[in-house]
Amino acid sequence: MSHVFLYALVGTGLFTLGLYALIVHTHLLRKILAINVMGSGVFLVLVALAARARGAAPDPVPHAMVITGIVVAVSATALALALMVRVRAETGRAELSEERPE
Amino acid sequence: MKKTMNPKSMTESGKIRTPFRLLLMVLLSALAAGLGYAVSTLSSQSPGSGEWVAANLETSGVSNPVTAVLLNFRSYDTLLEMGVLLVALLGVWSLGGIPEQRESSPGPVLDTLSRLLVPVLILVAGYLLWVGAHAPGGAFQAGSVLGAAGVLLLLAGWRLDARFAGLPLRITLTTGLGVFVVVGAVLMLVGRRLLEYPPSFAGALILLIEAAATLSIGMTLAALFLGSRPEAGPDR
Amino acid sequence: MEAVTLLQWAFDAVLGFALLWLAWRALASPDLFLAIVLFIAFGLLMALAWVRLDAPDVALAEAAIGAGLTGALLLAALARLESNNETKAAHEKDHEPEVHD
Amino acid sequence: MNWDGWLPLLIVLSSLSVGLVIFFLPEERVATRTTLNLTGAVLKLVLVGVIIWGVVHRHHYETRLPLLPGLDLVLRADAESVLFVTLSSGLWLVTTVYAIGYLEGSPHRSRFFGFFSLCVAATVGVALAGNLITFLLFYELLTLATYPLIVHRGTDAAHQAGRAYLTYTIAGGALLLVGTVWLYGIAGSLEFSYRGFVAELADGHRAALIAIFALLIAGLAVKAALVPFHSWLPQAMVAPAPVSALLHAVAVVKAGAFGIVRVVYDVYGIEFAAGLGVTLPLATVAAVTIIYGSMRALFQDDLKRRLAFSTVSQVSYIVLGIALTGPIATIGGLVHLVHQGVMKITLFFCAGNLAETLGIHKVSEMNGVGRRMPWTMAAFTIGAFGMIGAPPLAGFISKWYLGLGALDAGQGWVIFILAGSSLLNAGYFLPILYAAWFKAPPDTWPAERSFGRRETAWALLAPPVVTALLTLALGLLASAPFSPLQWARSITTLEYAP
Amino acid sequence: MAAIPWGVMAILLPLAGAMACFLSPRRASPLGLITALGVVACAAGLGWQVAEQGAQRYAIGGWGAPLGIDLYADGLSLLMLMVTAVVGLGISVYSSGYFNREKAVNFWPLWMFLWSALNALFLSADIFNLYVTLELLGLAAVALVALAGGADALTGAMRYLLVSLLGSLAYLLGVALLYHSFGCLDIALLAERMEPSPAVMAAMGLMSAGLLLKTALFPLHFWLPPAHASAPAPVSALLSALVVKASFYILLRLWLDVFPVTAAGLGQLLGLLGAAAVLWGGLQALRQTRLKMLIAYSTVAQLGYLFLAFPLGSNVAWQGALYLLLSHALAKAAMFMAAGNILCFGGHDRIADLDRVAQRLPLSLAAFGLAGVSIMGLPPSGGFIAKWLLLEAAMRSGQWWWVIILILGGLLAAAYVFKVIGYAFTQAVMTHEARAVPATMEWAALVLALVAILLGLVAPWPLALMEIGLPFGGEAAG
Repeated sequence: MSHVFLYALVGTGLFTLGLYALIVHTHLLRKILAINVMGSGVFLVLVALAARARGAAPDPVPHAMVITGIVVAVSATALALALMVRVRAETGRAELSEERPE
Repeated sequence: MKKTMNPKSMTESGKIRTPFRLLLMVLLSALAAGLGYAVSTLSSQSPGSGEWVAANLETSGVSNPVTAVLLNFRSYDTLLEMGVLLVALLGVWSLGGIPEQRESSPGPVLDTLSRLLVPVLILVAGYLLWVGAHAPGGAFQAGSVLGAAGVLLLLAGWRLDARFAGLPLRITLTTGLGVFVVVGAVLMLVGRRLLEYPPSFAGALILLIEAAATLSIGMTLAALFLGSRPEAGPDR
Repeated sequence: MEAVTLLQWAFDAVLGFALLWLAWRALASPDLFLAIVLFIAFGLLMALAWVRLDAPDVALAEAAIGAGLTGALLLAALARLESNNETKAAHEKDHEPEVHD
Repeated sequence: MNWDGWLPLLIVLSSLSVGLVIFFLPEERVATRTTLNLTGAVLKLVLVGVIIWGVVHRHHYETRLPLLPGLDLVLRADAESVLFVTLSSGLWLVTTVYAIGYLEGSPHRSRFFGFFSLCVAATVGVALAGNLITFLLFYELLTLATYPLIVHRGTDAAHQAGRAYLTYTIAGGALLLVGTVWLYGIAGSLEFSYRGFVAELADGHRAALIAIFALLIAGLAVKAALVPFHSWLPQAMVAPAPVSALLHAVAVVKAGAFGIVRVVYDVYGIEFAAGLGVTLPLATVAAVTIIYGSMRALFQDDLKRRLAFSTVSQVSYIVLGIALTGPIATIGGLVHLVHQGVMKITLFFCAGNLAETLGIHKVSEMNGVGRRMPWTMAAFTIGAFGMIGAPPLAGFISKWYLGLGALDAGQGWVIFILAGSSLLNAGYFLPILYAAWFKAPPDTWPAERSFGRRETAWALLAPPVVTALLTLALGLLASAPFSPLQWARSITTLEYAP
Repeated sequence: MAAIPWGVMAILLPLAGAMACFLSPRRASPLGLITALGVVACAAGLGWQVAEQGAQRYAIGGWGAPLGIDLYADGLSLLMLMVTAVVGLGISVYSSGYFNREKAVNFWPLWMFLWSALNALFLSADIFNLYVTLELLGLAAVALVALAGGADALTGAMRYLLVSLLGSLAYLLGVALLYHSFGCLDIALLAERMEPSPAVMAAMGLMSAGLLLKTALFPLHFWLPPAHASAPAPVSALLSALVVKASFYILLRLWLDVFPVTAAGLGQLLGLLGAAAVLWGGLQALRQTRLKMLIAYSTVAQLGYLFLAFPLGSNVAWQGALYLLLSHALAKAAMFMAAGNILCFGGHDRIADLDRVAQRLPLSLAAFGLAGVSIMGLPPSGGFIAKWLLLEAAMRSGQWWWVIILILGGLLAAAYVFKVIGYAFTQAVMTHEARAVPATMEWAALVLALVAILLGLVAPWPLALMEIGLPFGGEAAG
């Protein structure tokens, strides 16, 4: 067991924490934050486990994956935030209407 | 766990009933435990492809392995990712009519700060771009620093001149993806595979792509921050 | 050597715990502005974690994009949400949307 | 590849293509549409003539196109299909003429005639289908093509009838589909062949084969309007008269009955089916339907409704004939397939004429109508006597063979069914005839249209007269070569082991 | 290999088209149409290549797995690519008439990006690259939904975005676990190195859950009807026809190649959820009062059928599911387009008031009806072939209870399709002046519906293509 597993566990913890917040909170900004926290959790798992080999340089492939992921995340966040503002302007609330058509 | 202790979280959202929340907590705790267990059973010896990267680093044209992966070994991912950025911007623009941020005067502090910082940030971006070939840095980092400079300018009340808000802006935004695609296609035309750089040109090609990408990333991020499509002049 | 390892472990533990705590506070905070600030802090700590994990490239990207630009985007969006509000009452509702119901 | 391989497909395409073209014709192109309709009908009849000639001269007509791995779309001219295809294409020509007259000036005629042609294309496909999956394909196509005709008028009653029709037929189609897939899973083949193809599977799959038989027959019984799946048919009489003719005589009901022929004879084989013990229940259901339909017909005042219940009863003669194990009964059932069609179409044409010309819809309004419309009522009278089974008309031939066949098969009880049914037939037809010919006409008809010196339009009058004469001819010339009776005889020799 | 890399071109061409549309908004529509034709040509070229030479593998950058990213085209990916090409061409033609100038400027580049993402996804052999394509696809799809504007569409888009991101992240966590278990991202290599472990099970669970969420399998379908129903008609068409199939395709690939198929219990569970989707979606569709909602719920039901193949697991069952996917793509696109025409013509899509509209748009109604035939699974149509194959597989495996689901689903579909069709036959008179619908829009819908019908008559060819590269395992065809 090395410290990388600690970070990996923190990563899975962030993932579940974000998932919980995503489901429970109704305000869209919080949901967007929750998605970002989940993303950070996944990235942490990816990068932490890349540093498993003791002494050797860490595997660069997950690093590249995470950089890609960070850019994807910021793109998605920007779109989500813009959508949120529009939803708010259109409905008066920054929430999803709870009357799901089911 | 901490979250169950927090009384505020229980009352925060009345729409979701407490029993449901408790059930959710139980389920998610189980999920966390399961994931944690799964992670902890992984062998502590990395089976990753670090060795392959190291073995091929020489022919990749750069010496920073992360840059090598991003712009050579798995450059196709990066190509598509440039598309993701552009799509996000298209999405934000197509939403249209986002209310412009309150038009408050930026104030002298911000004004001065931006005057001071922006040139520095542009320099930093250039440095990061250049250094990315052999040390931490590269197009994304440089691009985001450039984007930060753009954000500062926007905060200071600066707006793109209407003359440049049309085609010139759009060209800048597509440069990153465009150069990537053109390089890939030209390589295919000369009989190589998509994005298969000749080793002798690899470094130059990567730098070319990275420079274009940096410009586009910076511009895109700043445009995302601005939100609405800049008003173009009467034509284009 | 022993002491260094121990210190590293302590650092890792504190950092990990701080990450979880900041994430939790950012997500649970009733004030959206505070939540965003906490989230930016979370991003900076993530950058620290990347450095600790020998990933300087990621750390740079995280600091510039994850904490910096995402934070700016979030704050701008919040400002836009609030500029939509006409009345003070609606303003409060926006800040603490779930407290009242 | 010579013509023999394409002829069956051409027959289907002759009305399919006409239908597709008609859909796109503007409403006011009456002449073009009429020409197309009649050309298609005549062309089909000519092609059918070629096929009859060819089959008699031992030509083998088969179109085979791959549908699925291991399963082909097969259109084949064998003895049974020739019988049915001749009936439907012959009657189609008559019905087309009638429909052109009937719908003159009404809206949405391009749509109507488009689906009308599709409907016949599907029926011809049902007739020529060389295996069960091809049969299923056209059988479902028939459902889809008929629905727009039933709801054509767009009234609430029409929609209700359409819904009832769909509910029954789509559910029936589903049963047929399950039966077919199941059979394919067991037998690995679905090709129709004389004396069936499942006999060798009897060892391990007896129970499954009985269940499949039940599924297939239930699916087909819906269209054949066997009790208890019959109630869509009386409802559907709200459709225009040509559609009723199509439903009752040319296409839908006949497709169901023909399907039962196929399943009993060419999938299971009559002797194997009898050994399996499934034919007697089928005959019983048919017998119940015969009596039930006649009883219900007795009490209907609406003329078309009375005729519809009469169809429920009469179609079951066919089923009864083919379910009784014995060559003579089989002849009776098969020949009734043709005879019932010709007689019933006459009656529906006449009912349509009464409704169109005088606005008569009810039996109680028919007093003295024979004097106002003598030709129409003469045709009606021939059709009605045929249904009752009076010699020398077509219906007599059918009932004669059915009765003989029942005795031959040792099922004496059937005689009582036939006799009782004939009495009931007389009970619901003779009062109509009496009122029409012998009662005094009212001062005014419900809604009279004038056609000058003729009693009604030519296009409306000629078809029932022709089919009435045909009813007479089929009875008088029953033993002539190429008559349906002779054809049914030759089928029987193929279906029973020598 | 000197062969023309048609697959690569099928990815790059729409990307270039997207940029061209973006750079020249005034000519976005013609540029988009030209690109669409080009992509169809690429798909045809790839089809020819794969049919002639068998499955194709293409190492991008010349590196090859495990270092680089490979593109892989076998029968499965080829058919997905081809149906995308056909539906995509239809959607492009339809859209050239549907959008006004202002909307078209936004629509075309996004649609081209989405098309590129679809092609990239179907050709990718690398699980992380699949993640990137999924994100590209998801963001473009969300932006397209939001194009409709208005509260419904924006809320629908927002929910769709959150669900899409959640699904992608779950998938990505699974990718992380797989990479760190086996050190590679290539599907074929993973399949080679695969050995069960807790991490693999967790990855399988995460990836499946994420993809199921994106595929909207019951009960994770809640986001689909509002998003699909409120989007602009061509966008609804491409979402229902293509986008939900993309995540299903990844799931299928993973299930068939990567994960050990020891989890029979999970297969049964997926089958049960699929069955629930068929019934629930059908019932809900029947209950809807708006046409587009009805069609969207029909998608929920039809997606359920795809999962009936999992408990059956035989070659025939996979063929049936894939055939259903193909014919549903065509039929559902046609249906949404027809609904769009009706909406455009009459200004509303209330089913109860359709009688004043439907009979004035015979071509659109015919498109709806023909597509409905395929959705119901009646012959002759692609839907029938699919249902036949699934029924056959269920009968062969002795799991007759799936037969009941298939039949009930078909009956429900008939009920909701005819609920709409019935309104075409009416005496009602059109009362208000309607907006003309461009002929291209009517014909685009009709042609797609006809292709869905045609699939019922040419089944041997697609089924033979499907077998190239044996995507469903070593079992021989037939």
